[in-house]
Amino acid sequence: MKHMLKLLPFSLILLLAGCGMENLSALDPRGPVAEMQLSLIQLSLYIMIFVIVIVFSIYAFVLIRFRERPGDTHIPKQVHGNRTLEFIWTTIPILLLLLLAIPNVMDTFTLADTGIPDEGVDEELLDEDDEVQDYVVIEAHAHQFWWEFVYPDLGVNAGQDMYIPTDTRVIVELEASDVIHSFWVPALAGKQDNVPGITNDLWFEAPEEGIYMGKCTEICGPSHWLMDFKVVAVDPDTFDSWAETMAEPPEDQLEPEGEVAVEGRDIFVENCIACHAIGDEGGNTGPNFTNYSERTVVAGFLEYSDDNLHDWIRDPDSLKPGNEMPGFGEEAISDDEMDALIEYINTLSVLDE
Amino acid sequence: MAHVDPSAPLEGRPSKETERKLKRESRTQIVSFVFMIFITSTAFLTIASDAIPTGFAIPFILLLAAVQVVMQLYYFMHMNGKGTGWVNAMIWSGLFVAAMTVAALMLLIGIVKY
Amino acid sequence: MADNQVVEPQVLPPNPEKATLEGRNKFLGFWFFLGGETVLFGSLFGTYLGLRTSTEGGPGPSELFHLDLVFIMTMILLTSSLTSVFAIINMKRGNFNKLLIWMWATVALGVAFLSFEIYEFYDYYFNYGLGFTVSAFASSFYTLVGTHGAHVAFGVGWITTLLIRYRKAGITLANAPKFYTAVLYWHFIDVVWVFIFTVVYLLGAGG
Amino acid sequence: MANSSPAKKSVLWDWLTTVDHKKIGIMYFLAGLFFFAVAGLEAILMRIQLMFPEMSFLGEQTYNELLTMHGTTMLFLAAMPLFFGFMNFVVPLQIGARDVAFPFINSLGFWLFLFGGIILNVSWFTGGAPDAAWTSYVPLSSDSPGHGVDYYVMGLQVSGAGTLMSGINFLVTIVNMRAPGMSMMRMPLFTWSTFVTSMLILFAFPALTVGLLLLMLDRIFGGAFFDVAMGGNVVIWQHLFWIFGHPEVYILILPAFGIFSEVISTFAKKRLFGYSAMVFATLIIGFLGFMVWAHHMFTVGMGPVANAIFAVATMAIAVPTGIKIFNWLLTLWGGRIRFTVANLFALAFIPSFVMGGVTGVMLATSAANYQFHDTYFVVAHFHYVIIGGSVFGIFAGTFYWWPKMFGYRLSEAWGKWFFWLFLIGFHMTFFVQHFLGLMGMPRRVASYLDGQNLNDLNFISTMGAFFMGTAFILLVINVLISRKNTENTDDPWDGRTLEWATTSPVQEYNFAQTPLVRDLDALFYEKMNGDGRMKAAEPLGDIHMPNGSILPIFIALGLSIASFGVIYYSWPVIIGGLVVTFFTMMLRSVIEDHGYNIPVSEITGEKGEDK
Repeated sequence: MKHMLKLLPFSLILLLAGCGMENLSALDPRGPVAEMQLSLIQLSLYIMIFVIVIVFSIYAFVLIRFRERPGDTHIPKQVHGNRTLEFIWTTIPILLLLLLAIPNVMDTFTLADTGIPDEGVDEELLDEDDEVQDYVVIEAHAHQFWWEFVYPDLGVNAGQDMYIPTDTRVIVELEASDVIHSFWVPALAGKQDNVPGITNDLWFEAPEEGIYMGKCTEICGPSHWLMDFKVVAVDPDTFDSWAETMAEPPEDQLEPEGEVAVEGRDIFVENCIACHAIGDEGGNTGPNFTNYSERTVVAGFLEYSDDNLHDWIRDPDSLKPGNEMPGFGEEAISDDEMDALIEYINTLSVLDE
Repeated sequence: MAHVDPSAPLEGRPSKETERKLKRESRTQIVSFVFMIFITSTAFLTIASDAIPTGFAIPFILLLAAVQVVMQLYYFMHMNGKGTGWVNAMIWSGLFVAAMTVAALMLLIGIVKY
Repeated sequence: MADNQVVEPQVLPPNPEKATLEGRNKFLGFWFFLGGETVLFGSLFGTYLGLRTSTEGGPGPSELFHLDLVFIMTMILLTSSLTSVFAIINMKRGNFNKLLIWMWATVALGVAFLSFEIYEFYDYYFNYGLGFTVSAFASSFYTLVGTHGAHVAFGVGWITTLLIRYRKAGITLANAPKFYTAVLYWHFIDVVWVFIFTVVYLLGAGG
Repeated sequence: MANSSPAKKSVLWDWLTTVDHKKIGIMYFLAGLFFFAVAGLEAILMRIQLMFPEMSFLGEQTYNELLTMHGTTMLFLAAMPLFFGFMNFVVPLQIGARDVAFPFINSLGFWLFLFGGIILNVSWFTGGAPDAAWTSYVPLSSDSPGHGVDYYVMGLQVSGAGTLMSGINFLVTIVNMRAPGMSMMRMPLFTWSTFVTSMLILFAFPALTVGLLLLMLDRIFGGAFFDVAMGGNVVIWQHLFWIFGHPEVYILILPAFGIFSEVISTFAKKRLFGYSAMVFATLIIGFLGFMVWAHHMFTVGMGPVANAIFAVATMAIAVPTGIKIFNWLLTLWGGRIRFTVANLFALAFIPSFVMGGVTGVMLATSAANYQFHDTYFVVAHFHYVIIGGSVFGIFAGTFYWWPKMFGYRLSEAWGKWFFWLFLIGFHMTFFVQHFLGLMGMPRRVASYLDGQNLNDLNFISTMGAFFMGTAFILLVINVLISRKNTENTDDPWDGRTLEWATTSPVQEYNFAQTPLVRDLDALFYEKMNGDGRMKAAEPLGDIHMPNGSILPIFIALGLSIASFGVIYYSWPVIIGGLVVTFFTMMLRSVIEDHGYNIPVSEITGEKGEDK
């Protein structure tokens, strides 16, 4: 019996060589943690391919050699078993599994150790000069269906886009405000769950600048599939200035220039700021807006454009069912006011470009 | 198997041997009962009198509870009788799964990471 | 029992509850069921132990539990275990009347236990404000102890039904397994209570 | 055929009141097949939605309901009942028994399962099915609006009670009712796997019962178990669910292992290689099944020690599973292999299941699991084991035992079309999903955005699903058109075990005389060393059989009414339903029913006709 399955392990290797979208795929790691995990995946895959090859060869041989031929009516010998064989195929798998279990246990502990236990900083994070290596702690609060990133040491609250410095250990503390979510940036690190009532953590590093895609992987309601976020890795200097401006937004954000923008600001203050803070002004029921215009997407998934912003504000529930934001019809914000509001929102940025 | 009407009352007396066995059994059972009362009271007093330190009291009363349960199972419920191999297997498996469950729900609910 | 047949001394089967295949099936099946019940109560115990400190400002174990009351309840249940054992011994002796008497005694003790438990819940609810919805501790406490209480209530109902149904039947091959399994169930309830007494009440009050 | 019940009743009444394990088995099987079709349809609807990115074929809410109901229905209402059908029908025959240990409870178990399944599916028509996935993680499920999750809770509670009863029934049947000479170590592997499966049911289902109870108390009675604001803890649900849920996976796969052992040994015409190792491996898998549940929770934050321990324990399961695979291969080795449809499924199972098994080991590596968890990789893995294992097992069993159960043989030609189409569709659907997962597609997403390189593989996957759907239609056609193949149904495959020593369809009392078992593969032993017929272990005599009863339906009905009372929070309905149930139970206890006897004359009369 010719079985297409026999080809599978080979196609597996070919496909593993590289596929998926850049900065999204776990098969194309962009940081040490994801690399560690991919190498563990590869190790397990090689061991498993070894097993598959053996099983499939015996299988193919047996099916070809011992199939019933026309006219054959002999009764095969009724074998009871074979101690030696049974011993072999009990011990060899145990050895193979040990080969996988040992590095796995080591990696599990490495990944669980963020480097900052309760008191002070772990030795490993100290370089030769006994100076504390850089690290940044970020709290990731998951909400239905968006992400809030709080930088407790820097006084920054950011929505949806998680800015991190390159070559710095990022320690993420995971919390959830409603249901269980899960924080996953495949190209940088495997996931951990955001569980209400408990705090989990994970760490990763991004050596290269870039925008890495992140996703929620625990079903959290109708718009689970739209709960994407981004990890934006920038060089440490840019990060510092970003954080500074985020903590204390420039004056012109709340006092913008230009008539239309001022009108937009007024509408924003009237309708939006109760949920969407700018700097530390306003509420945190929705994502922080301090750097809104630097987003590449609206609501986590729509291309950033005035039209999409308009549609979103008018009727968020049709675009992302089950989310908390109320719609603003024409009776609340007229079309003209909406243009002003959007123009104002478009001015909200913190990085000078 | 002879067809006996299962709803007919059984008549007669137990054999001499059964009689002896039953007498022995009821003696053991009274002794175990007294013993269980004693154990329960000990556990009660261990906690009620504040004299004994908690660090000792907790494992001690848990041990007493375990002893008492084993006595119930073996002397009252006859789990040591003939032909109870499968019964033992199932009850101990059940206790094993229950113990795993209790341990998991006490230790692994995310509050403290192990 | 008919008096006119005493003339011929017959020998009773040593274990009338296991004299038929049906009886043996019942015996084994019921034991297996108790194995499953062990896991059921294990899960409830685990839930309680996981949540027992989560009183969220509501009343907690140390203010609630009156050990003296619970001690009396424990004694009642232990004694009922003994009476049910006597009932079975009399069943094997062929003494149907004593079987009935000891079983009724078991039922009476069960009812007494339930009354105490109802009083206890009443007390917690009205005098201490421990409603089911007050905290995770309250929910898990009522669920664990209440599930046990429901088992006692079911046991009382079951044995009472048996006693009324067979009040004149004598010991038969058909009803011996029924009495026997009911008593097994009763012992199991007692076993569970021993753990509740220790883990919930003693540890709660002293731990 | 003369029906020997004391008074003739209509066919419908006969089936509603039956306590005959064979009829109950057939009802389990047909109900399971119906739910299998329903859940399959749900799967196809979901695959259509995922065929292209950002499709709006189904709304997000509907999609979530479909994915919840697909999983729940497949596991609880399709796969398990289909296996229960085989177990009920075959196990008493394989051990040479006249009936199961508790015919009444057996019937009650079936009706509870069926009513539970109906409760669950009624939710479609009352404002929305459950939408929190088959795992129903709190607080998503405890906060889910509407009554969907309430239906989930009560439906599973009712059908779970039925499953537990059936489990105990199988255990006692196997321990107490074996024919003379049938020692535990002469039991066919399917009986063994039924035994171990039943043990798993016995110890796993109570955890689910408690979990569902807590969820019910939280949702309907204001409990605070999972309410973080009140001090509750949401991880408790996950533990209770998986303490049940992981053994549940083995409940689904072990019976399939049993079926493959029977089928492979029959069609290779060889005794099962390493029988005692196979039994031992089954027991070990059952045991380990209870120690590894937390590998579903690696990312939930238990800590590295717990993760490492559960990872290693999980890997250990690969060893007994490997032993089984090699034993099957060595059973085939040196045999004379016939490629019947039943055997094709068994043979296709080996590579498919090995694929699912190795991804299982990959998932068990906890550090790598952080990448795999809750992605399509997991979806691919468990479909490989559940379809490549359980469903192939069900289909192998269907073709193998169909003549015994229904008195006619399914067409081999149509069966082969069905097999190949299903096999290709299955690999097409699920193989690519491994990659989708690692390429960044989380599971349980109602759609995916364009431009993430996920489009092609999703399209392939959907095409595969269509293949499988078409294949299933071929099976239904096969069932309908093959009904004239009624010749050679007593022992069409040259069987080895006791069920093939009976007539097809099987007499009400199974065996006129209880057979005497002289070796493993009792019938084959007689074919080789005797006259090809079982020796009798008892003289011909009257046969005692239990009476049918309508009471099980009323017990189940009462509980269903009470369930609706809970769902809509109406105390009168709850109490009314419970009164019906408890009153019927009391009736059962009070009315002594000692069954009836079939006289020898009737048995010999029929025997003379048949042989």
